Amino acid sequence: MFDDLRDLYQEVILDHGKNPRNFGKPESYNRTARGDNPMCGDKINVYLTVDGNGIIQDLRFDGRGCAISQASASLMTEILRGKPAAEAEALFEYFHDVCTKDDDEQGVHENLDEDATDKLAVLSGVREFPMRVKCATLAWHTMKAALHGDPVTSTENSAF
Amino acid sequence: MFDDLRDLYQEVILDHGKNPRNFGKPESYNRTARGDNPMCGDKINVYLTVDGNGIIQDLRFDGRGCAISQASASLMTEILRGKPAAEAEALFEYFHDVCTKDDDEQGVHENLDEDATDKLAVLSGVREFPMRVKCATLAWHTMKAALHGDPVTSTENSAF
Amino acid sequence: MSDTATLSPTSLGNAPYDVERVRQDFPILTRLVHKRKGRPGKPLVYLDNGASAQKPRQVIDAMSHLLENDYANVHRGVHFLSQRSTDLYEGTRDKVAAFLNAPSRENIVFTRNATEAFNLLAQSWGRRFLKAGDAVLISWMEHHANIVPWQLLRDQIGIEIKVVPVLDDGSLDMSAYAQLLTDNVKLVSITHASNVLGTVNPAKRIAQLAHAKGIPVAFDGSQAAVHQPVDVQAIDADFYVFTGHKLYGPTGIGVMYGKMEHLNAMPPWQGGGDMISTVSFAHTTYREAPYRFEAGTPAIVEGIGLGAAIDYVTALGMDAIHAHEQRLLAYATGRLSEIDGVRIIGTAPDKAAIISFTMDGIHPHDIGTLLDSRGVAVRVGRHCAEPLMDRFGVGATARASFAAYNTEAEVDALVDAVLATKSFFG
Amino acid sequence: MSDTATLSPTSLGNAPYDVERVRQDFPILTRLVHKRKGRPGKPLVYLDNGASAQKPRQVIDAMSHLLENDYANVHRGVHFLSQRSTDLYEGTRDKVAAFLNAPSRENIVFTRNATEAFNLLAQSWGRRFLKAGDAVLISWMEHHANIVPWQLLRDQIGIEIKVVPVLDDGSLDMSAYAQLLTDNVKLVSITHASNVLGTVNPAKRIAQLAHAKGIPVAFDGSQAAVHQPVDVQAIDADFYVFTGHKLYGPTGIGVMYGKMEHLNAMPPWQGGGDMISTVSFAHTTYREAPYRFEAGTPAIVEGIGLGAAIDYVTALGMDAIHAHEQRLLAYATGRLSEIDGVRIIGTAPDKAAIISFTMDGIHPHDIGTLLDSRGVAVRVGRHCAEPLMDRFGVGATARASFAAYNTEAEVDALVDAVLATKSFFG
Ligand SMILES: Cc1ncc(COP(=O)(O)O)c(C=O)c1O
Ligand SMILES: Cc1ncc(COP(=O)(O)O)c(C=O)c1O
Repeated sequence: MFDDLRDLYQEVILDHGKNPRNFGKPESYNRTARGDNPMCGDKINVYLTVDGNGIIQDLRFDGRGCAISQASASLMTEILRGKPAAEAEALFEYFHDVCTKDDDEQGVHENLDEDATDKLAVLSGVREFPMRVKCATLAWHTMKAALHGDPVTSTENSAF
Repeated sequence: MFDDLRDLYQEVILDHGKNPRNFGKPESYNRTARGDNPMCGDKINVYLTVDGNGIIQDLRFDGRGCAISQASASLMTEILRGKPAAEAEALFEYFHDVCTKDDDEQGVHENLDEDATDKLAVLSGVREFPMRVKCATLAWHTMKAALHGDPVTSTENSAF
Repeated sequence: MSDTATLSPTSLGNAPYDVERVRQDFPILTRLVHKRKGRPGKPLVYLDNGASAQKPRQVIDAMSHLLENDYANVHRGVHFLSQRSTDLYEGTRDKVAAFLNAPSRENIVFTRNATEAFNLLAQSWGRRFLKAGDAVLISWMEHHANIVPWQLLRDQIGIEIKVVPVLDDGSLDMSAYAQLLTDNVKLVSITHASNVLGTVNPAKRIAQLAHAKGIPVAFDGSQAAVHQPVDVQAIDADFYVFTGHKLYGPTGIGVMYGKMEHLNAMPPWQGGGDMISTVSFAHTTYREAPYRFEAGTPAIVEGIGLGAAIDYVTALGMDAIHAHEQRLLAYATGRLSEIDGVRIIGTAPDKAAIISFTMDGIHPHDIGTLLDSRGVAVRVGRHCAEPLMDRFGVGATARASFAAYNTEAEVDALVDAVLATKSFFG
Repeated sequence: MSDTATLSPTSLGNAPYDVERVRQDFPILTRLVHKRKGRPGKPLVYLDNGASAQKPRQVIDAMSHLLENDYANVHRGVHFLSQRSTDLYEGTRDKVAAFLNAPSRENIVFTRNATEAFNLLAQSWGRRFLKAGDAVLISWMEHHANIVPWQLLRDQIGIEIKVVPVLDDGSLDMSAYAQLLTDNVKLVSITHASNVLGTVNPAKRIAQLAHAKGIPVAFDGSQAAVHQPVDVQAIDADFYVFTGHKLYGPTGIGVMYGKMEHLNAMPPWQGGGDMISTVSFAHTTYREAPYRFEAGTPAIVEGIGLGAAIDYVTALGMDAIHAHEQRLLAYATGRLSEIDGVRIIGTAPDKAAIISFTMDGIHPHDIGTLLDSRGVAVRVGRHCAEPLMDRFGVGATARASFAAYNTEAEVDALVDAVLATKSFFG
């Protein structure tokens, strides 16, 4: 019915979009940020618990968004749980390339958890939909802002 | 050599342009105004002596301008000398039509001195050169401003 | 071809509105979108007219023709082409005046777009006539173009912004409006038609009530002027704004109508060439309205293109366009309402042909992408009307907006795509 | 034709500059002017390029092609055409950045024209960083576009305007410049090339001297950027302005380059859609530069046309255009100088291909009309540089200005017409 969109709306995405994991504001957390996507009016909150060793012990999100942004946020929470903050940022770098560049143009991303990169690959379909890239990256921008202590971020002002 | 311009630059105009009559600031006058044509940077001063009966006893002008505007000013001074102020304004109405409208579109202008209207006819060639109409009317605008007691006028702001 | 006289649309005479003939004037409508390696492409179903309308051949040709035959800079040249471009460009001022039924061509100020018109109004009229504590009364259904310029002015000089609420059906709350016309209100600036709800506000009544208290009224006609005839004298508008690109005209050109008493009292806004009378370093004098507000080389080609657009809609007839669009609106509203889970936002009587809707459990952005993949172009998002989105408790909507060239078959394509979207996510 | 890739000019390769092939790209150049009932018309000799340049087919086609195939509103749409228009429009930002050798696309702000760029600079940068008593240093050879915006600001906040004098040959008085860089000067805003004199000012040196005192420098490149290559980083310009229609591009689009440190520190100027991040009645936040300065629907078609114009001149080579025009300038200067009674105003070394002149006893307006009757289009008047006219003691001049498509034969036509004018009034 929507053959052209098979790559964008993969089953995993539809599933996470409809049933986002780790959704809702947790009782406690020590880092948080809000992300705005003014293009569509979406707002998302990311709540992180980072321990003394810089490990992300818990992360959750709430807010509203399209299937892509909800699924991306949901997948992110699954992937980053238990990972060091530095690795979270490295994964975002990788994910950015996945969303915006063809396979042969992507940078070198070494020492990344293969499970994580495999999971992220399902979102690579947005590459063909430049207007939707920010939907996919909103949660990640927000996660990064939270790690850096910025209370609010907006994808409007980012290049991707 | 300039066949297309025969109507615009008639001999009378070239003559008045080169040897403007009544040129120069008079010793005495009781009405004056400056006219600007910002389009070409021309400035003209008109000096009037109007007597108690509203008759224009004397009028002179100075300033610089193109052949058309100098000739028009010069002709104007010849035509209006000795005429009542009201007739001067009526002649301007007539002249406006001559400069901007085809013969069959011109308004009704009654009781005008035929000598005057004949003389003004030599300027009717500007009709074909809309960008030059303001050159022809500058002196008349300025004369009218002087009669009305406005110290400065500008053709830029007039519709013709 | 040395003349631009042949700009009338495929003539319709007094025959019933023949949308197929209208469509032939719009080259883009035969386009297949999403055509690539091996994919045949989808016929374009363009329902994003509220964002910008497509252009008829008459407008495209007027611009090309000008550039190939008659182009030069305007106003200051004595040479042939400059004269020719000036005549054509200034000719549009007459056409706009006639289009809005303005008393004279001097009422018409050209701007880049509607947005610039409101910035001009706020900065020139506003700075001269408003002071701290004065209020500008806008409405909850304004486009950002009629909100943010007043906020900038608020930050600069301390005015207040008051907001007329919107009823649940999308109508302006007229009794609240009457009450909000308090003594400190010095300007009413309200949209004639909402780009989200389609609501057409009672402009004449709005002006009457304000004028009774001596308050001038500015209308944002960006949406109204493209859907129905406008008569600024009948409304008794003090200012009336619209934007060329939504009226089948070029980008880069907009219009602010103003009553002469206002325009003549307003200081210049931008400075530069063409708006001055004389310049010296000590003292500069300015031209009269409307030229005082048009600094620098104008959007010449765009102005002339707008003239062609006005010729075009005038020949079709704004009444005929309105009637055609109303038929589409009724049909589309009926069909979409039948779909379970579709919610139409904005159901005021006599609204313009704009339908905003949401779908249960499906985000407008996803709707937009799915519809687009079938060639159906709608707008999704906040439509530059964020406060209104908040008012209706939605983050965003999908919006289908209709133009002179849309058809019932296109409504069917929209409805089919909405149904398919629903089952895709269902 | 579904792609706009074929926009390069009639290819010249490394061959010597072939002006006849360049001329073939400009449809208007084959036009006969003053053609009417029974008169055959005169071939157009277009020497009014300083006012506005003609457009190559590549630019005209880029605009028509867009409107026939790819047009929609930009930035906010998820649908195919919106995406396509956005890519093309934003692509021009990259092209402009490359054209000026700007460090990034974010340095490029789109405006309506050069005039608007200076108004933006004065109102946004000026209001934030200048206070009463601060001075802006301009020059005696400025176009009104770089005078009046500062006068408006002076009237608003009480700044001072200082003016660098011009030497008799039309050069900027650089020693006066150095002395005028006093402590209260907070901005230098000077033209890179004079539209009347042709003088090309030593931009790099101007910037160096100002920067040594910590003063930023804005250049008006409206004339310079069309006659020679410009490198904003080599000059070290803080701001650099040009206007599309003089660069063989559309009307309605101009450019302000700014260093990021400045752009990021400047408040928005106009408010509306597209420049905001979030809007509520209480509080609105703005996007980053350059988008913060671009309110409302941009001049989409014009932006894309400008991109095509930049592609065009880049393919010809700004160096090659410069060399060609310099040959014409030398030839025309030589021939006009031989005519008794002709006075050329502006004889600075290395000037751009612009010749202003007067004729003894003949008013420039009459020159303009006589030349025009022979098909020769020049500008006559004050060229929006009234103070400069006063400086040289002339009310007006006639000006011939050359472009990539002008020829020696056209110089001959100009000279013949000047001679004929002389004997007509002789
Ligand atoms: C040196 C200079 N600056 C500024 C301008 C103004 O350009 P625009 O009218 O396109 O704003 C011009 C052209 O008229 C010019 O020659
Ligand atoms: C009601 C309304 N006002 C103003 C605007 C702004 O128009 P523009 O972006 O052309 O300035 C729009 C369109 O976006 C609109 O729909």
